[in-house]
Amino acid sequence: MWENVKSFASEFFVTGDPLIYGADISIVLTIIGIVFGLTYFKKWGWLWREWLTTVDHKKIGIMYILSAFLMLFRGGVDALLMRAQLAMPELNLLAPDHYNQIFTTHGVIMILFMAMPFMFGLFNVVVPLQIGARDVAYPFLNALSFWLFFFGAMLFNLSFVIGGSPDSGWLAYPPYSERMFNPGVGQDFYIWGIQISGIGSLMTGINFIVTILKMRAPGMKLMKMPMFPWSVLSSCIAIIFSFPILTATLALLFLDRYLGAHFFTLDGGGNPMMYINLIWMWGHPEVYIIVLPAFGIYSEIVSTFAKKKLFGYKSMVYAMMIISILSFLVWAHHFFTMGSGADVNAFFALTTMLIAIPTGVKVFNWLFTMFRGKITFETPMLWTLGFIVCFLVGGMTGVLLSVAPADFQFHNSYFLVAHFHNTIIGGVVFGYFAGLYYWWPKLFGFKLNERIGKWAFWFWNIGFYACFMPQYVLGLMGMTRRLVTYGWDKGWWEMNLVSTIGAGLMGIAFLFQVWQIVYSVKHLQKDETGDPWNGRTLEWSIPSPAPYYNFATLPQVSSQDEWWEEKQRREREPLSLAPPKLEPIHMPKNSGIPFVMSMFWFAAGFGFVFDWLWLTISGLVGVAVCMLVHSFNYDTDYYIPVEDIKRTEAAIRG
Amino acid sequence: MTQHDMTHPHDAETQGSLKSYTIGFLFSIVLTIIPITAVLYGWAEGMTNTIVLMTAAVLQFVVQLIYFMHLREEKKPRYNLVTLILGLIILLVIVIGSMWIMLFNMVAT
Amino acid sequence: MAQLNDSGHANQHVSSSDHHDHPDMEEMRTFGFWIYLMTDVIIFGTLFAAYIVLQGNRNGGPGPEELFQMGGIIASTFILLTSSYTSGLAVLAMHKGNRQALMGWLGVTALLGATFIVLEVNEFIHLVHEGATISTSAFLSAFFTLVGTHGLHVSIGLVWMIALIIQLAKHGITPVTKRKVNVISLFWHFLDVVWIFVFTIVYLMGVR
Amino acid sequence: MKRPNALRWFASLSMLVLLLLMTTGCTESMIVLDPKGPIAEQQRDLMIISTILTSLVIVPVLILTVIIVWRYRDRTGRKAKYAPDWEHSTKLEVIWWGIPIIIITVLGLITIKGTYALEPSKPLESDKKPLTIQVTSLDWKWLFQYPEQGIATVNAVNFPEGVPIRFEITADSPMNSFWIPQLGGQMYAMSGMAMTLYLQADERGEYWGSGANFTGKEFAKMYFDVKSTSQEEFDQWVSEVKASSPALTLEGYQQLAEPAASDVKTFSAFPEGLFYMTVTKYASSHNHGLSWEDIQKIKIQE
Repeated sequence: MWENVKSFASEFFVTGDPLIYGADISIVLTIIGIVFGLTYFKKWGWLWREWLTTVDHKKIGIMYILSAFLMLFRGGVDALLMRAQLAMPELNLLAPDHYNQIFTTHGVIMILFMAMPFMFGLFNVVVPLQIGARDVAYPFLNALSFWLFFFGAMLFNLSFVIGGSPDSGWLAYPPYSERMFNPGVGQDFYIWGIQISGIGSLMTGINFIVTILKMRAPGMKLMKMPMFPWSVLSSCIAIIFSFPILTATLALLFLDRYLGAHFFTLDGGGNPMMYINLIWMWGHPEVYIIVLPAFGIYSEIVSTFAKKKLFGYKSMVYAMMIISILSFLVWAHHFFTMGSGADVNAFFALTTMLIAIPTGVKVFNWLFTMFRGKITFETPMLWTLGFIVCFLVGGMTGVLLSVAPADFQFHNSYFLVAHFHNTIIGGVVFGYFAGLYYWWPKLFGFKLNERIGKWAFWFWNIGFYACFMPQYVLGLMGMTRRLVTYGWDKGWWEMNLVSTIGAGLMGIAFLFQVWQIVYSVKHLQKDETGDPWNGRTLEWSIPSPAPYYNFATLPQVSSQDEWWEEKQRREREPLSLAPPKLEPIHMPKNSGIPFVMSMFWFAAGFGFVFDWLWLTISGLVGVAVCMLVHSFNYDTDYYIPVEDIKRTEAAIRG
Repeated sequence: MTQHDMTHPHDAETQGSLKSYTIGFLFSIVLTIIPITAVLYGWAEGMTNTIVLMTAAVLQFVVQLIYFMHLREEKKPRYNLVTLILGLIILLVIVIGSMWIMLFNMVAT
Repeated sequence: MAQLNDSGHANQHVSSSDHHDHPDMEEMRTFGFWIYLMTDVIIFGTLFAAYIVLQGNRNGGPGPEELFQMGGIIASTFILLTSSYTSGLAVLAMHKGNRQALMGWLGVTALLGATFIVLEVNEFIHLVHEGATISTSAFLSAFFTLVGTHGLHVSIGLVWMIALIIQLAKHGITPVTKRKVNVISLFWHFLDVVWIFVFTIVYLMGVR
Repeated sequence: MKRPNALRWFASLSMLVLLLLMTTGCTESMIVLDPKGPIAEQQRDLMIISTILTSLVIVPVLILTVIIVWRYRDRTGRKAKYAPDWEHSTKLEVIWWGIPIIIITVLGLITIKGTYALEPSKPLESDKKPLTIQVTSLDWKWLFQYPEQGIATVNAVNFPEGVPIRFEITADSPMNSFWIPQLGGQMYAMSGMAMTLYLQADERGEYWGSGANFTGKEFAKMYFDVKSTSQEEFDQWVSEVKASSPALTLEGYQQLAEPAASDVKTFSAFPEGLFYMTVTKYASSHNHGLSWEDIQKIKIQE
């Protein structure tokens, strides 16, 4: 009996590596700490009522961003471990197996469990406030999306301590990811972690499309909408059409592994190339999904800190929509070397280059928004400027990569690695940081310390260039990606060392950011105005942090920069109006179903991973029961009486 | 939770009458029988066959859209139609793109 | 498949106790469901693409000509077509405010749907007896997945329809149940359209 | 207002460093830019042309960014104009839709031409008869077979200079990518199919190649030596291998295919049709390599 338990445990838990034991201990300690803290301060009820069951878009947004930061930490540690291993030739810090797992989890976590939730967090916090709505179109679904993401991410991360991590790269190319070469459970964790959170992403996409199209404040025509909701709309369009491809493709891979189907296997007539074809049909739109909202954020910030209207509004809108659709027509540039023939390669090289046109237009428009402006350099603006420079370089190398015959030389080399980090860090991460710094006061009611923020900014930037510019060179030296180590004879070590130092600087930059938050909480600078940046759009017209119903009375919109215009109107003729008449506000009720249902999904996913049929079936039955319970519940919303609104408003406005 | 984009309140339901549903039903029956007989009696070969079958299927899709899903009666702005068109474009990109890349273009020997 | 559970469900979720001041809330939910249907179109599109690309890879196993028994398939096609019509009739009855007829037609639709599923399960059992399973060849993997995913959608639609009939019995025709009926009839028409393409591309072109 | 200043310095500095790296110290080890064959040379030229073309936009824009940020920063007593409502200019917008369109058109035309010219399976123009080398990616080593010479090697490939080499590439392992940076771009090595890649070395020399697509544990050891020699030296090498090396048997191949890294090896012979067997091992269940039309033809014949 005891022997059985022991052998099960040694298979079930990941063993043998001191790094992992260390992580195990810290995870257990953290969990004990959290449980103890919650019990000691009697906060369980608070946690359940205020957070786990909430359908408030702002709280959901905060939870998304918090998870994104945790995942940024884990993905960042992965990155630092990889860079440490590559700092010098022939190092043995990480064994090949471990290294392979780390680059896989780094990629998956950074794209799917860091960038995506960070982006959804900003969607949630900002979009309803900017379009003058009291919540998203489907608040219940929104909570469900978050918890599905959260439990999907947890399932994926669980592979670190239980069963073993996936090791076949962030897109898990078969046949290497098939059972034939990869019999462990890591790959199944990958499939189900992504699958469960992917369902959440898809629902968020639907939710925000409907929110933006149907819930704008009275008078806000589409063409009077701020740029960020436009970018969210274009991103969500790409989400709803690309994520189903991911779901289907991963399902096929799963059928291969679980039921012995032959979609992508070597034997039985399977065709691994089909997977590569399908996964990139999702994979390419995916990178535009995460970068488009960043473009929206830059647009907001540039015009706020140049104190000037956004230049070329219509061009910007068209450019984003074109990018969103065009992103579906370029996928084959990820496998020019698969031998699809000159026709295919020429076509996809051309469509790829076409994307450079609308992207270039956007950069020009940002520049000319600053032109004849009055620019100040608070942290959000610094990140935006950092982005413009960085993204120009990344965009340029992107065009170089799109030249199909030249790509035969760039493909899978460090040139490519440098390029996509250049666009994803320089474009996406910088953008989300800019957005977070910009909207932080609105979220929490206080500003972040600018001085430490600037330190963080410079460390990020210098670290970034030091890390990735050498990688372009390494690519031209013939270094391919996913190498666990390399020899002295190749002459790669100087560049690798510089790159590692750069990665270290970015790690320090992250610490600065954590310190910045801690410091700002300690030395609280409350934002009394609700409009700390002299903003232009509706979210700045309400107090910080926003009350749970957002707007006591819904704004009437007549212009694209409604709040800016309103402030000028008030300057011309000081406000003498009586306070607007309040009406009861219709709000959704909290619900525990999203949390519970996502737990059941988690259980079902775990059952699939370990092939425990009883757990899978109970999980799926639980999911079905949750859905039926919810369907039969007709009591899902309530009205806030006018008295409550008055009291809340008086309390906030002081 | 209030919505404002709609200028005037109206019911979510689409209309349709017994007549339109029945016409739609008859159309779809006919459009199913044609390809079945075409295949069972071997009217056409190769490409012609494919064209006949696909035309019947697409026509039937249109019939369902118009007579059953009442797509024509949607009020402006016609977001349903726009999302449908976008969806169909992406669908065609996926299917035709896969066929083009996977079936017609192999450098291999 | 998983999307169906959630999004499909999602659109029948929240409901207001009173609606006089939010006349377009239910329409908004119907629109969300329409977008969900578009995402489902893409899922099926991916499965169709996989089927078309892999259908030639038989691994020395049987092909469509040997496997498909067109009699049953044609019967189930007409059954599904009819159920699409009856679900339309249910919506008509709803507009007339006739709850009994509405529930009756929904019941007929569900019954036809159940017959379709029984026929499909029968076909699958027959195929497995012939030795044609999901792991026989890429062609059969793609076949079972495509047809099975459609069948799964129909089955979930059935459960949903029964739940809806119970809710109609409980609450009568309200804006909420009205929207739910509209949404499920959309879903049902959609499944009919998908089946037409399955029937054409998999079966008719297969045996040809 | 020191920050924008610093930003500007920082930006120009990093560009300068990059430029220096590109032009000076590292060129020798930047082997992709130091081609030794016609394919790699044309690919290098394409890289340079596209870099110049894109720089035509990027460099002025970077300069413009610095100027605008500097000139329109907020400070007391500034002379630059402030126009908070200036938000549209058709003329300007036409210009910046236009410039990228023109550049992309030019680059697009060059790319299309290059794509057809550098199609990997297109034979190279040469008066010499191409030498066929069959390449198999194994876990985690490369097997080279010389069907005309009847010899085989592991992790080393030799061929005469100035002769077009016709690589036929397959895999008996997860998908890999065959790459000799100084001779030309990559081609995926995939099971069940044989890809064709023409390369040629114009000079004698020793280069190296690698696998560029991740295949598992010992992936980092999948390098191979590439040696281009004179025809005589090559012939001599072939006869040496024939005389002194063991033969590769079928069992030997199966042992070789076991997952492990390997040293350089040479074989005086290999089993008849080994490469074809490797390719068709899985292809019997596929239609890889057959076009859609071919399949239709076969169907009709049946």
